[in-house]
Amino acid sequence: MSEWILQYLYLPQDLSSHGHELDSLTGWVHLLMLILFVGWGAFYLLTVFKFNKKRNPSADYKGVKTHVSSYLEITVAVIEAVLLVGFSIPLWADVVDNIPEETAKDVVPIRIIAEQFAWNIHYAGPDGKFGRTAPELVDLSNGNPVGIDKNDPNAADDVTTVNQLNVPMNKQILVKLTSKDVIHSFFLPVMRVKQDAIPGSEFPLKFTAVSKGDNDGKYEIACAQLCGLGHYRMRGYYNIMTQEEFDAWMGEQQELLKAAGEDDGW
Amino acid sequence: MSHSAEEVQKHVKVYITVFAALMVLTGVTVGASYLHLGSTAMNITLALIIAGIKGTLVAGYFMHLFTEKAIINWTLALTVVFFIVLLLVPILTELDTISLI
Amino acid sequence: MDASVKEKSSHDDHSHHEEAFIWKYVFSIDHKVIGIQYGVTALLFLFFGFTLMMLMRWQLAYPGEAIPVISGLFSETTMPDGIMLPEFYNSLGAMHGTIMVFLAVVPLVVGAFGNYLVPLQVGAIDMAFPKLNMASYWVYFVGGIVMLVGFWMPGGAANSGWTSYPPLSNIATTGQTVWLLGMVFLITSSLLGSMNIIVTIVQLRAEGLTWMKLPFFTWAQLVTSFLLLLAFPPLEAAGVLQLMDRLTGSSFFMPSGLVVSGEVLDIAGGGSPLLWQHLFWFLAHPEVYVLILPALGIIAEVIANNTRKPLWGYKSMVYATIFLGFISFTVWAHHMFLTGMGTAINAFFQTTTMIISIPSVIILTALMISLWGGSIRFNSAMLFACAFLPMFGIGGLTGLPLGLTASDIHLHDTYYVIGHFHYVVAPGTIFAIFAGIYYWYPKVTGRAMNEMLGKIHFWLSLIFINGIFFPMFIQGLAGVSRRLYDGGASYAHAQDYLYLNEFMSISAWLLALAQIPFIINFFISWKSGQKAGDNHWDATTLEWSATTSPPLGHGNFEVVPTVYRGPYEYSVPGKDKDFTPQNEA
Amino acid sequence: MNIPFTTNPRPDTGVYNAKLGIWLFLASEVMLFGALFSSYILIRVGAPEVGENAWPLGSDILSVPVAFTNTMVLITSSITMVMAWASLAMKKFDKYKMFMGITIALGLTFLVIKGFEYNSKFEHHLFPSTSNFMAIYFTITGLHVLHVIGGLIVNFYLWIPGAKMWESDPERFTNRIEVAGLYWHFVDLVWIFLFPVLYLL
Ligand code: HEA
Ligand code: HEA
Ligand code: CUA
Ligand SMILES: [Cu+2]
Repeated sequence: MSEWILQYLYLPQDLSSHGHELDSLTGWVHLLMLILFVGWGAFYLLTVFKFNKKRNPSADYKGVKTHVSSYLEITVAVIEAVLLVGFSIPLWADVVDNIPEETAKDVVPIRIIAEQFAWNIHYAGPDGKFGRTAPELVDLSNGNPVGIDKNDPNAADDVTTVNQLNVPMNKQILVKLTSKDVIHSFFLPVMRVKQDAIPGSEFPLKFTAVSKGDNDGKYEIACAQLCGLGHYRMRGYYNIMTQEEFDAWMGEQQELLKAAGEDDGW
Repeated sequence: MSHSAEEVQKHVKVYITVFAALMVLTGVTVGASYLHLGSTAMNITLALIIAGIKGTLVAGYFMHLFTEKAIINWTLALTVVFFIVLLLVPILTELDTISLI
Repeated sequence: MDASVKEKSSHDDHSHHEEAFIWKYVFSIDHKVIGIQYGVTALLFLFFGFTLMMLMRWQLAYPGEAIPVISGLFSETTMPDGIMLPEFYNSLGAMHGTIMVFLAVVPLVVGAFGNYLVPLQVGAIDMAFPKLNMASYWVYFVGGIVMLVGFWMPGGAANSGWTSYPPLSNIATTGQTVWLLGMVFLITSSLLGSMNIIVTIVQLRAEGLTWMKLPFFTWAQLVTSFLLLLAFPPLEAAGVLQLMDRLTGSSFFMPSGLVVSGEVLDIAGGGSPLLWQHLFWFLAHPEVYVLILPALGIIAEVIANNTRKPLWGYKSMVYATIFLGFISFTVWAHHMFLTGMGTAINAFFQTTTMIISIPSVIILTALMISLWGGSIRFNSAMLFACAFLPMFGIGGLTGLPLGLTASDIHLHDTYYVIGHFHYVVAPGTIFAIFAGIYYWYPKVTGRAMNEMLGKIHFWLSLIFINGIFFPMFIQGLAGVSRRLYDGGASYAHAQDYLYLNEFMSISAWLLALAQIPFIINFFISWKSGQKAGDNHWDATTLEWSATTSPPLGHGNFEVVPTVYRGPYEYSVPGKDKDFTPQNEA
Repeated sequence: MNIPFTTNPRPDTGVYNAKLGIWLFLASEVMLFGALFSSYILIRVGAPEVGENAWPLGSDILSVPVAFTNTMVLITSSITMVMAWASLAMKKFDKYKMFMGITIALGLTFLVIKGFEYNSKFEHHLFPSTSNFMAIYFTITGLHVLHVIGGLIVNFYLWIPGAKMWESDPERFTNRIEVAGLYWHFVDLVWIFLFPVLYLL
């Protein structure tokens, strides 16, 4: 049933491992809404048709005498309780709990630092460890948008990109999300992921892409929270890759880093 | 409240006692803050308990809440409930986040 | 304190000589005049808020194209060559939301309807504190002016959304400071007004008017006033804190280490951006019930009167309303599900959110069942009331997927939310306001509005308003974010749904045209409408049966009424009239 | 026609209008200060344990003796306020004048002391922008000071110009003093909590 109604709900394609469950909740709720609306609507139309002044010149003081409506109300409450306890609460717990360790096997940790109006993406690199960052070190002109401390040994293989998020398929991605300036909201429609990026805090976020979808893995990051005059164009690109493609890309980045390192010797 | 002169006369005695108690308690608050009760939380609790007692005295006697009509006490009870919600939930939220720092 | 200083009744000092114009119509302390002042001012703001939105809809339908005809009206800093700048779009959005909520709808449903009708419905000669009542209007008026002044500030009016989330609002242009000042005035005004309404209902009820004989409208006003009284102060506190941040450089809402445009901000830091959100929504969720409860009250009156039968389940409606008011203080964080909440808090807030939908269902069901067995007169007021039910139904039902966190993840901050709440406020509350205007117009002016124009107004409004808001659900489900200056044009995932933008905008402009019959009707009928008797609709509540139309200048009633029965004694078996007024012995 | 129950209580509720009014007003004030206390807690709980943003001990920065004195002043003004009302209830107008006069004087004393206190903070370059502690200190005490000023204006009105009412309508005048007193005690009550929270902890 929930599958049936989902066809009519215009949701974007779902390419994530967890999105299916969220969508099915969306489907069930909309089904409930539809039934309530159609049921009540039918009663309503019947009433306004039947009881207009012409057809029914004198009103009935008592009106409806049964208590069917109370049972109906109780039913609505019970269904809501089921959706809540059976779906929504466990699904949410699944989304926010069991955040994997950054260093765990098969986890790709990525830091994402939002700013007006771009997504800065910070990969830990092959060592799986993030270098130290500090706000004073942010230097836009020198290609250091996230303020990496280049003296930190962990930082040597760290890769940063702007507005380009590449992820391997079928690996759990662990995003650590924060913001430099104001509140943004990290939104990947096809991943069923949305989380506010709040300056001063860092929030974990996990998802796994299971398919490249109809658009060969090329999708968008949207900003969902008003963040200033450029909010509407704070768009990033999101690229789902196979593991090989991802490794190849990461390798390329490491080469570039080495080349740059030899140039200016940091 | 009906305030016949004799009754008020009686109240005045109460007011003066309460006043004395408030003065003493103010001293106690300051004194207590120099005690080291092990943790800041303990100190805060103690200070708030004393302030609570003082507040109750002011509200109960000076503001006549102890003898006030039901309607006013109910209004305040309602307010207190919302006040507690207001105080508690930001704290709980702070404690239950998924943040990493 | 101010209460007792200002309460002095004026009726005795003024009753023997003609009052000067200024005391009678400008600084009046008569609740009816104040009600009308509130009403007219707020309708003008409603119109203004609507105008702002029509400008936005141009930009959404035709992003980046110059606006025709009126482009000359705007300055270089807002719409150079008629092309809207993003800053200006954001200002329009923030001001549309603020004006609609705080300057139009609340003043209409509480300031105008509440002020005018509550004393009449409870059989009182005026509000409990007439001077405070006047002060409340004028503070509102000043607040409104202050808000408007924002448009002339360098950088334009506030542009951080009506929610004004920091840090964005902290670093925003001066318009934000003006917005905050305006809010402080508006909050103060609401506080004064709500105190007055509560005291009036509790203290000045006519003899015999016990709690369960109060008209439902008055009940709704009572609960609403408690919401205003207790929920507004936290926003006032938040406003003060944000003013401190903006004016004295404190950092209540600013965490350490902010980097804006590549520069580290020179502030103490250590604050919390979420603190604002908590304080804001602590107000703003009860606030949405402030928008809807009086509307439900209006609808209940109109339905009872036009079905010619008592409301079905009056008592359960009253209890549901009280419960709704109570629980509305515990759901606020459902606007903040994605700010990083843990499981416990999250479970709490989604549970309360589901709980709060039950009393709404009860009220709606009761209203709908009230229709059954009636002898329904479909006049303009009743048409709007009838349309309200399914429209509020759509708005309320779409609140459910938003209230469940798992489905809110995808829907939060998309057009789905915009669709949800506009269904409850526009074809919901605004329709209720229209119903109320058509219904009580004869009482206020002594003349009825034209039914023909009213029906045209109704049918056109119903069609076009759905044309605006229904497509929003489609866009929202597809993932189109709200508050986008280009309506989503730069996002690939929005491309398939962009054609809806034009459709919605055209509906919005047609909706504007549909208001012309109403505006004409409103002004023409004042002087030349059909004359109405004291009890134009054969109603039972005190404002109709115990007063004249328009009500007496002084003291409202010729004889202060005594109440003998419940509010909706229509079609009582065995009576020859189909209505039995509350004050009939 | 006059509005009923301005002087005498309504039988079924037992209160007169202004009394219910002022209590509703105070209820909203509870929420106002409650929100500020709540902000204080949230920011304090969120502050780091150590480092430059750590929460300071109030008594290291603020002067406890000064605040202690001020607490005493305000508590005393509360008792004189209630005595002013009691005097009227006993029909002793002269005593009312005296007690109200003292109340106002004490209120002014509070403001003067507070003024010196603020001034010494500014001299030490302590501003709201210095730290969150200073910010919340200035905000809450500033708002409290505004409340004191408001109360003083009302009290002054009732002391001199408004006291004429004693001749025309003594009952109602007594009620007014009661209402003004309720407000004044509330301002005192807020301070009773402010003092330990800001100065001692
Ligand atoms: C009048 C205003 C109003 C009302 C009444 C409501 C009512 C409800 N709202 Fe809404 N809401 C807003 C105004 C309102 N809301 C606004 C302004 C916002 C956005 C603010 C912003 O971000 O800018 C918002 C946002 C909002 C959110 C946040 C979404 C997000 O940002 O992600 C949520 C989430 O829980 C929510 C939930 C609900 C719920 C569960 C109800 C429930 O109370 C609804 C209960 C009602 C029903 C369940 C309907 C019952 C009736 C029937 C079933 C009858 C059917 C009838 C016929 C067919 C005749 N609302
Ligand atoms: C009560 C609240 C209220 C009301 C009634 C409305 C009414 C309308 N709103 Fe608004 N809106 C908000 C509150 C409201 N809105 C809020 C809070 C936001 C969020 C802002 C933010 O993001 O920060 C918002 C945002 C918002 C957006 C999204 C902007 C964005 O995200 O970028 C849009 C887009 O179409 C919109 C459209 C409309 C339309 C078409 C109406 C129409 O329904 C208007 C209908 C109006 C009438 C029918 C009035 C007719 C009356 C008269 C003409 C008066 C006659 C005068 C006399 C007789 C004197 N609104
Ligand atoms: Cu970033 Cu919107
Ligand atoms: Cu809400």
